[in-house]
Amino acid sequence: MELDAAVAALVNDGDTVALEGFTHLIPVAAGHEVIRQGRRGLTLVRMTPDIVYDQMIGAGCARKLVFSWGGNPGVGSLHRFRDAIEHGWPGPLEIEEHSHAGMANRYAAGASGLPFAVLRGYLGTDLPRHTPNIKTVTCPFTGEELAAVPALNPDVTIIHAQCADRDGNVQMWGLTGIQKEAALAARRCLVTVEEIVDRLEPRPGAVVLPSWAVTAVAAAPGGARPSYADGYYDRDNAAYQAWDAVARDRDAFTTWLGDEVMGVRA
Amino acid sequence: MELDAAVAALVNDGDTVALEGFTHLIPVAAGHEVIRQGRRGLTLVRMTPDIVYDQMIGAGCARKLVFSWGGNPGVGSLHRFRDAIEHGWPGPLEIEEHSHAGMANRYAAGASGLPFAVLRGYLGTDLPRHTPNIKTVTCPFTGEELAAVPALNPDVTIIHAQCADRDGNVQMWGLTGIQKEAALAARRCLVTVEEIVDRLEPRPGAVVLPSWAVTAVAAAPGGARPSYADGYYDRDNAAYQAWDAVARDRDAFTTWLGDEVMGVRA
Amino acid sequence: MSDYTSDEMMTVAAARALTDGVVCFVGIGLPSTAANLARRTHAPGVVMIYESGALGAKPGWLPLSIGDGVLADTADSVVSVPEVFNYWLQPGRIDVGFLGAAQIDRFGNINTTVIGDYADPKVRLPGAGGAPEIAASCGEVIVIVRQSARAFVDRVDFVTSFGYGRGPGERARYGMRGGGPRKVITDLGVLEPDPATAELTLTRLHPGVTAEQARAATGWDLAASPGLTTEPAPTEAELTALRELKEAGTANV
Amino acid sequence: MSDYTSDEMMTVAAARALTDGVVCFVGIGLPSTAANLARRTHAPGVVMIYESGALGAKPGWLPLSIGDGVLADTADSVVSVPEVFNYWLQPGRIDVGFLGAAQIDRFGNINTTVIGDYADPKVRLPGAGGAPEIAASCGEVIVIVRQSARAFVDRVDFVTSFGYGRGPGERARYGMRGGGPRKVITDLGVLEPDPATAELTLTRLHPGVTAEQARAATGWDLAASPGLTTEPAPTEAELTALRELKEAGTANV
Repeated sequence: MELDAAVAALVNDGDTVALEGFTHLIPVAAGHEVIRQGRRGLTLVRMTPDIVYDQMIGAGCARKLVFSWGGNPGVGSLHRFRDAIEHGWPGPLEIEEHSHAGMANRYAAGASGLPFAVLRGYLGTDLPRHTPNIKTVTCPFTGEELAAVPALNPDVTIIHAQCADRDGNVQMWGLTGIQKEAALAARRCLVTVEEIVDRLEPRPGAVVLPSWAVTAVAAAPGGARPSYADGYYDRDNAAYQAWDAVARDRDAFTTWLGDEVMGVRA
Repeated sequence: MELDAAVAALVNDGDTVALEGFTHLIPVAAGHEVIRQGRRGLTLVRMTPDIVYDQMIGAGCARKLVFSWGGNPGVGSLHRFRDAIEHGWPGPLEIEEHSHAGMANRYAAGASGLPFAVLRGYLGTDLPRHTPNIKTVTCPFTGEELAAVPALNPDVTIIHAQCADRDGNVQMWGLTGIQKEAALAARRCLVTVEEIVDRLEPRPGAVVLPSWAVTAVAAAPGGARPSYADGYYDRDNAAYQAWDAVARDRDAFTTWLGDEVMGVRA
Repeated sequence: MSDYTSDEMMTVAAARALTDGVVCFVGIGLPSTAANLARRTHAPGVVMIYESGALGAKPGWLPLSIGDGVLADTADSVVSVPEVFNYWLQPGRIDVGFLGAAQIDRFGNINTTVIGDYADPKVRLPGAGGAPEIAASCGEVIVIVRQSARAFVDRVDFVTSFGYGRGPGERARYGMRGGGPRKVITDLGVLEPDPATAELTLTRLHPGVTAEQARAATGWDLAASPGLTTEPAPTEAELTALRELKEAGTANV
Repeated sequence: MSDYTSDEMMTVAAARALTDGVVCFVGIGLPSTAANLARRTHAPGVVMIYESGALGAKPGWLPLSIGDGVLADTADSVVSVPEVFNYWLQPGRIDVGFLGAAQIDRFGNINTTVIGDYADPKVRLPGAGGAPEIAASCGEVIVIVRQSARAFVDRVDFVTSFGYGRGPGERARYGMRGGGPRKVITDLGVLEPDPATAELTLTRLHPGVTAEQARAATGWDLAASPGLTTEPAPTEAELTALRELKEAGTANV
């Protein structure tokens, strides 16, 4: 399937959308296609929103962000994200904030068809005072009280993988983070890949998603840049550093958006 | 470490002991060493007790069995297990019975340092009426009632793996079942291996347990026979079939025990 | 048309019950034989899930156990046992659960735990394994079991896997995601739940079998469906595929 | 003895705080630099765990991010993110949690969420990441942060990661498994919790730094421990290893 057609078919205004990727295999090309198609009112979900979420927020796609760590790794702040929260530009951004452990367990519960997850989490922190869906549950055996968080089941999860075969079986390797859980927790799942191959070769550390667990696969070579795809290309650390200057200034960002996203085809 | 020394150091009378392995990589040699050392009053835990547990029960090591499926796969009953339950020979055997899903989640909770696990399980079955530690918990978000089972934290877990390096890092591949969870849930963990190697080679589907998560490693070539070790030897299906006749008869079993276990060294 | 055994007829009928492309959670023994036969005949696209962690296994012969190496070697993906149950079975991703039984009752409840009293059993059976959650979570359940008055009882001694309880509506009350037993395939014919009462009724007979034989091999007053038909005999192709599968299995035992 | 910067002194002091063979959950930035330095100097057996899923990573250079490929390529094992937190961090398997901070208060509570009001923040920081559970579950916590009156406050604006709350006994009341902050290492010296009050007190000064300078860079009335000592200056070996590590990092950025 073509990326633009896949995004048009799977992502609707107002959807809860998760683009996952833990530094590695971030579905940047798909995120840019969502911006190009002018989606609005999205609830964006991600453990580690980085520059592609900064871009989607700056472009006005998002109504709400559900996350646990929002920054430009190794560089600093996400200035579009901060501008939205601190000054409501281009519009107000509602946030729902968790810890990584809480988010990871929310995806795992979603993938497991459970309504909630239990963890030793958030102890003594101010997060439960600001995030209403951090609650507690009591162990029916020990009486111990533990943290409970609701399952995450995005309308759409988008991930990027190294390859898929012609039947749509997906293979990724290296740091695969939370992608399997995010994909299995979603109602619809789009996977962009570096390439479509005749046959998936067994590899150390490979995670395979069978075709029947994936809604659509779209070839998007280089689709994770400036993040990296193990076996295909390295992380463009300079691009992450360069993003800081662009994102600090609304006009610079708006120009960048026109030139680098709206002005190009998928 | 030598197998006999490791078992002597780690397994005590009255311990809760899990020898795990889901058809593949069953720690049979270690089980025989436990019999040889005359351990008594053990609570044996395993999802799929098969002939090595039949042997340990027949030899009088066990006071209680915690399990979800007890049979000779593809052959039929475990006659020593049945004789203990049906006629109390060589002694009475208390049982605690779950489903695979319940047992798997009990180990996962144990490995996660949680006191219990939540699942959609046991619905409409008679198991909760006979297994007191199947309870329910209510989702604090949806109000839905789900099954709850307590964490399993064996005093000792024993598993068999293909290899370990000289630092004690363990590598297994193929069907690795519940072994990682069983190992991480235990207070002490013994891993028997086919061989000690200079370096663990990355392999498709390999699971690695770092040395600091394992108490002891003992070389036991062929230690999973008559089950199999992917890459080393195949399953001896004939031996599973032959076991049926031995296990049906107390005298035949007693003779077998003397010849095949008590009469040999680790 | 060559001769065939009633077991072969049962296995062929069970294989036919699988439509191509379905994802099937397969128990060892008769269910595994039938699912593998389906893949070799009319339904090459059947995806077989084994509880040992093999997703999409394509064994070249019949595995003797749920965890034979050939399952991992031929699988699309091998996962841990907790993952099979939590990420794959529990959310309702599996279309068909394929189960055997020691006892089954008029409402499709299955017993694989004990014959007689739990505390003082006449016969101690292996127990639940993955069946309780397979029966609850799969889109539908197909049961394959030899028919006899001892196995087909009014009420099972122990409910290991829930069918329809004591009648319609009970699954919904438990909030079960799966639809429950759709077909019970035996060496005599096929039983299906009555849409109104959820009671298992005779809907098909294998060639040469009479309704009386089926009723005699059933521990309750077995009703025959008005639309009672005859299951076609195994085709040459089906028999050949089944026998090749078994020979390959034996060769590898 | 060659010149060195206060940041270099801070990193060296932090590296020295790691004893050989400990298992360390490493945050990116200063903690990662210090842990990698320790592995290259006195503690080659330090096991580094990164929240991206790399267990026992041995990077040849400083990763810019928590998920750089070099972490997976050199790890003993790569696991999923839920597994890192559930199977490895939560049960208390990790000896040391190594954290940074934007704000830290007199009881070692850490803020990486907001400066000012949560609903209307002066500065919006990245947030919690893995820190709340690292702070709760690791055997002990080491914090590395540059000292200033803005960062070292009487009370943090937001408790992202719990230290000692408002004093002794609070961790126990929460049933936390970990012991909490054992050392706060800055560019001026080292602070440690007073055994009686759990308040951070000055226990070491870096060479050439006075207690007055440290007090001036602290937003509460910083007490100096009676046993106040001076941290030895970086050795040639430590400085060389640190600078090589950074050059290798830059070369790979």
